[in-house]
Amino acid sequence: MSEILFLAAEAPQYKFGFVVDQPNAVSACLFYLCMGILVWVGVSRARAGLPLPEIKRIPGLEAFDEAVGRATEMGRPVHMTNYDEGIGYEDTFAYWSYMAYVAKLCAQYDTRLIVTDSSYLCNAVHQDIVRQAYLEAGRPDAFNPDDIRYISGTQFAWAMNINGIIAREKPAAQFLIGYFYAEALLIAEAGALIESIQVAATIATTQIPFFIATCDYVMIGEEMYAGAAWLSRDPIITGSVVSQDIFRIVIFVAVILGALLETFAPGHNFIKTFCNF
Amino acid sequence: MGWTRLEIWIAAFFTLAVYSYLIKENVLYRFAEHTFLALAIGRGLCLSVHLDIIPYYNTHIVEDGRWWFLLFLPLGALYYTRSFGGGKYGWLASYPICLSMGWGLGYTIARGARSTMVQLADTMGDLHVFDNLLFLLIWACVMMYFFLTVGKNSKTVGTCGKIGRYFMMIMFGAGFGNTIQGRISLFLGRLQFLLRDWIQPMIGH
Amino acid sequence: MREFLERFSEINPRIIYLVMACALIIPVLQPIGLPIVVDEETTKPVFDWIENSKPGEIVFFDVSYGGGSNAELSPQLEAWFYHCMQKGLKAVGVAQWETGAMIAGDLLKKVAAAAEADGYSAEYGVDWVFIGYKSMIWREMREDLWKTCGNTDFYGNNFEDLPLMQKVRQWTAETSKAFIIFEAGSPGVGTYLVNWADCDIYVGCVAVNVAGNQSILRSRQIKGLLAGLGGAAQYEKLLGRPGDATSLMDAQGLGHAVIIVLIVLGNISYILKKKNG
Amino acid sequence: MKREVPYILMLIMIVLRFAFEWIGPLDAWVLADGMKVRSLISWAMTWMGFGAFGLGIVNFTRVHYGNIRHRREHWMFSAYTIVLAWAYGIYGVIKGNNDPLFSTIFRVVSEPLDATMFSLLAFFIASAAYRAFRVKNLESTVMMVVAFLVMVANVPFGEMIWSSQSWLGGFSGIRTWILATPTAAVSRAISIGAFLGGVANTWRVVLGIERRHLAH
Repeated sequence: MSEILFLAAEAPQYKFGFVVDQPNAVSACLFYLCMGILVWVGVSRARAGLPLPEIKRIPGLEAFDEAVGRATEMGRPVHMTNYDEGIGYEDTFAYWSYMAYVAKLCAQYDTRLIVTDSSYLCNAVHQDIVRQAYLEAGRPDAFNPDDIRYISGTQFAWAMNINGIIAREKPAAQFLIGYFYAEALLIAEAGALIESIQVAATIATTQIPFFIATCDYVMIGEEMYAGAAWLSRDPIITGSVVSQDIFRIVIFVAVILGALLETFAPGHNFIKTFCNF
Repeated sequence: MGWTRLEIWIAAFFTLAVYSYLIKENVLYRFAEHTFLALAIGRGLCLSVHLDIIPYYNTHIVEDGRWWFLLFLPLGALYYTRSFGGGKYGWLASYPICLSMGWGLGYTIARGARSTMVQLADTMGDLHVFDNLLFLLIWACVMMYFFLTVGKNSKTVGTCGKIGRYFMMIMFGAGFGNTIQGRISLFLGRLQFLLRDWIQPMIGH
Repeated sequence: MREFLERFSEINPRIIYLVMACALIIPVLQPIGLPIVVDEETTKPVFDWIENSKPGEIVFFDVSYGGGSNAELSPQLEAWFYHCMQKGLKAVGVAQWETGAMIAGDLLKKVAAAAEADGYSAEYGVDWVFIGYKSMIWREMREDLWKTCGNTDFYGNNFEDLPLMQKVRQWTAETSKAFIIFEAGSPGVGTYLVNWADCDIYVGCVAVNVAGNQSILRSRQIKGLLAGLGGAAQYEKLLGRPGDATSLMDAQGLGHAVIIVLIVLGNISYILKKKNG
Repeated sequence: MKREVPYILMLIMIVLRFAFEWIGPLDAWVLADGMKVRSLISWAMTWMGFGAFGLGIVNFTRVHYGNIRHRREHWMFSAYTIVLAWAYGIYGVIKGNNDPLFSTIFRVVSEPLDATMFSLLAFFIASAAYRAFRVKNLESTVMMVVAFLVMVANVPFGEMIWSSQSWLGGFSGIRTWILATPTAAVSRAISIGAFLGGVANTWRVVLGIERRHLAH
């Protein structure tokens, strides 16, 4: 295989005469293209207000209002963070939807919102999102840009500072949304120690168990995207969540058919052949 | 590695300063926290010069004579407009963002799905093997848990989704149980340092 | 007793920390020597790969971890690298993590010295080379390793002066059919799954990533897996050279025992309380 | 103009990269000096990234300067942080990352702090396990039982209780099976969901539907 790749100049052996000869090269690309069409259709329908399948309500969403409400009662701040954030990451886009919602709640209830960042580019966006929320609530002067903090991109320097902030500021509610690595438990347990209400949402499968152990509400995997669609009511996210779901069903059916073919007609499993092409 | 006593004492001080957090957040922890933060940021500055800019300046510009690479520097500097200038010129940063994102996305579209395709193909195993059958069933149940639009009112999908949730709990339990080993190892690493390098020479074994 | 158990569910976490610390410190001071069992599906294939390689074959390794995972992955690297030197393989190392390069840079020298003391050839530049972290574009390494790495290794030597590097201008399946990644997170094995799918990939990972890596082990995208400190201890056992990992497994045992006891007591307390209403 | 030009540039880059990755002859296109054309563009992007040099520390300084100016709680620490960060950074830039003092500070202060912070998890995981694993409902019970099995299998005394030579391969046999079958199946299903999210997001950006990252 790799020999062919390396000696490509001498002996070109391309699929269809021009596609690089690597496994899955064609199927992976078609997969992407199909999904692209679906997303486009889904989002344009959502924008035009055409009917789309309704998304199932995700348990845990009511916790946002509840947690911010409790923080207001106790007069303590709300803390929101995401470690692996970046401009253009899908988790970060979803995180922004949650942030807009939480910032709106905080602005309405006059509760302090602390946002901590690991990326300075995102920090600039977060400033805008929170400022906008305060503006919409009619109290732009209540917005404090110092509370939207850039910390550091270094994992444990970040975690250490966040743990310090949690212990000092004692937020009554914490929202841990996005992608996390090992620092997830550090932050969530620090929050549990000061008995704050915690809501977590992540697709990082390795960290979900720790969130389940320490947080009051956990949105698992794709529920994070669906939750973002629910809270923001944004046609863009809604449309794309619906198209994701349609594609999931296609995959679901295809894999089950493929497995049946593999069992009862091995050698004629065109689905598997396609996947590997 | 040749640590001096002073170095060991400093490292031990910072180690214990972090552990003091377990009792209560305190001034030692705060000191360690800010030291770590400052050093991480300062180091980032140094590494970007000495691991990125200087080596590539030598190979690309000096050796290969591709001086036009330098023209991309001001383009990257546009990132600064995002953080400065009161948001007035922030749109200029979309140039570097769009260029680098585009280059990354092209790669994702061409290659991103490959690993998933391998996994999908693997899921279609021969169902005569019991493990394969079980694997497929569990996979299907968990997939059904994530059906967000279709089958909201269907009992079958609901039940399968619920079963899928229990299987997820199996995974989370296994993940949790397996991780404990790793986390203890981390502490053991520090313990070895404290006991072997710091305390042992003090009591003279 | 009953009263103690009933109140146990509200125990202060600091007491848990104290008990845990004691349980881990004591066996480190006074090892017990509990038995170690080799896992046939994960550890054994990695050992067999090196064991069945011919002397002179080139193997790559990647050090993708930081100070935090040092305790778990360094014993793995140590055992594996010693094994390579023992079998006369030529090892070439890179690092995706800058801190990993620093750790491995010292460690490899130490292990090579130990291997030489045991009568195996482990000369730098001839038997092994450590390139270290170069903030390289990984994708480009396949074609031109030298240029991508700026022609210098971790210790500042020029590639021209290293006899082994003359054979390693590209990193393709021709140069080296198989390689191992010691990974603690991201970037890690993902870099290679896409670009080096034609090679045999082995992984040594921290315990937390084991569950995630099982999926790619099952689909044969990776061929073997060293799982955390336990994996290192098993490798040391196969190699017949007990090291740090073997001695620390006792503390592991006691630490786990404490957690198990805590869970059991917590549950008894919970049930008693529930009965009493 | 503010919107369209960057977007069109992005589309061009996407098409270019896609072509280079997907079309064989383009993938193999090499310049006279042996440099691949694709590599050339990659390097240009890397150079562009170098242009943002120092943005991290500058932003960091701004945040902590804010603390000092408003005399917020612990502002002294912010002052200390700024001074230390710049001193360490500039010293490193001048002397190089292999300078003995520079790397010693890293080895003696940063590295132990990093490892120690990480190792706090040994304690946190114990208290989290203690709190979470209760027989509250079927779900948490399932999670607890599995965690229990895996924990026992991971340590030597599991082997002493139920040997891997005996029926079902003992605890370690069960652990291996749990990890290889249910765990792998679940993680594959969840990761497909996450992957679909990624694909949808890619297209939102490519089709110009998603623009929040451009802050317009």
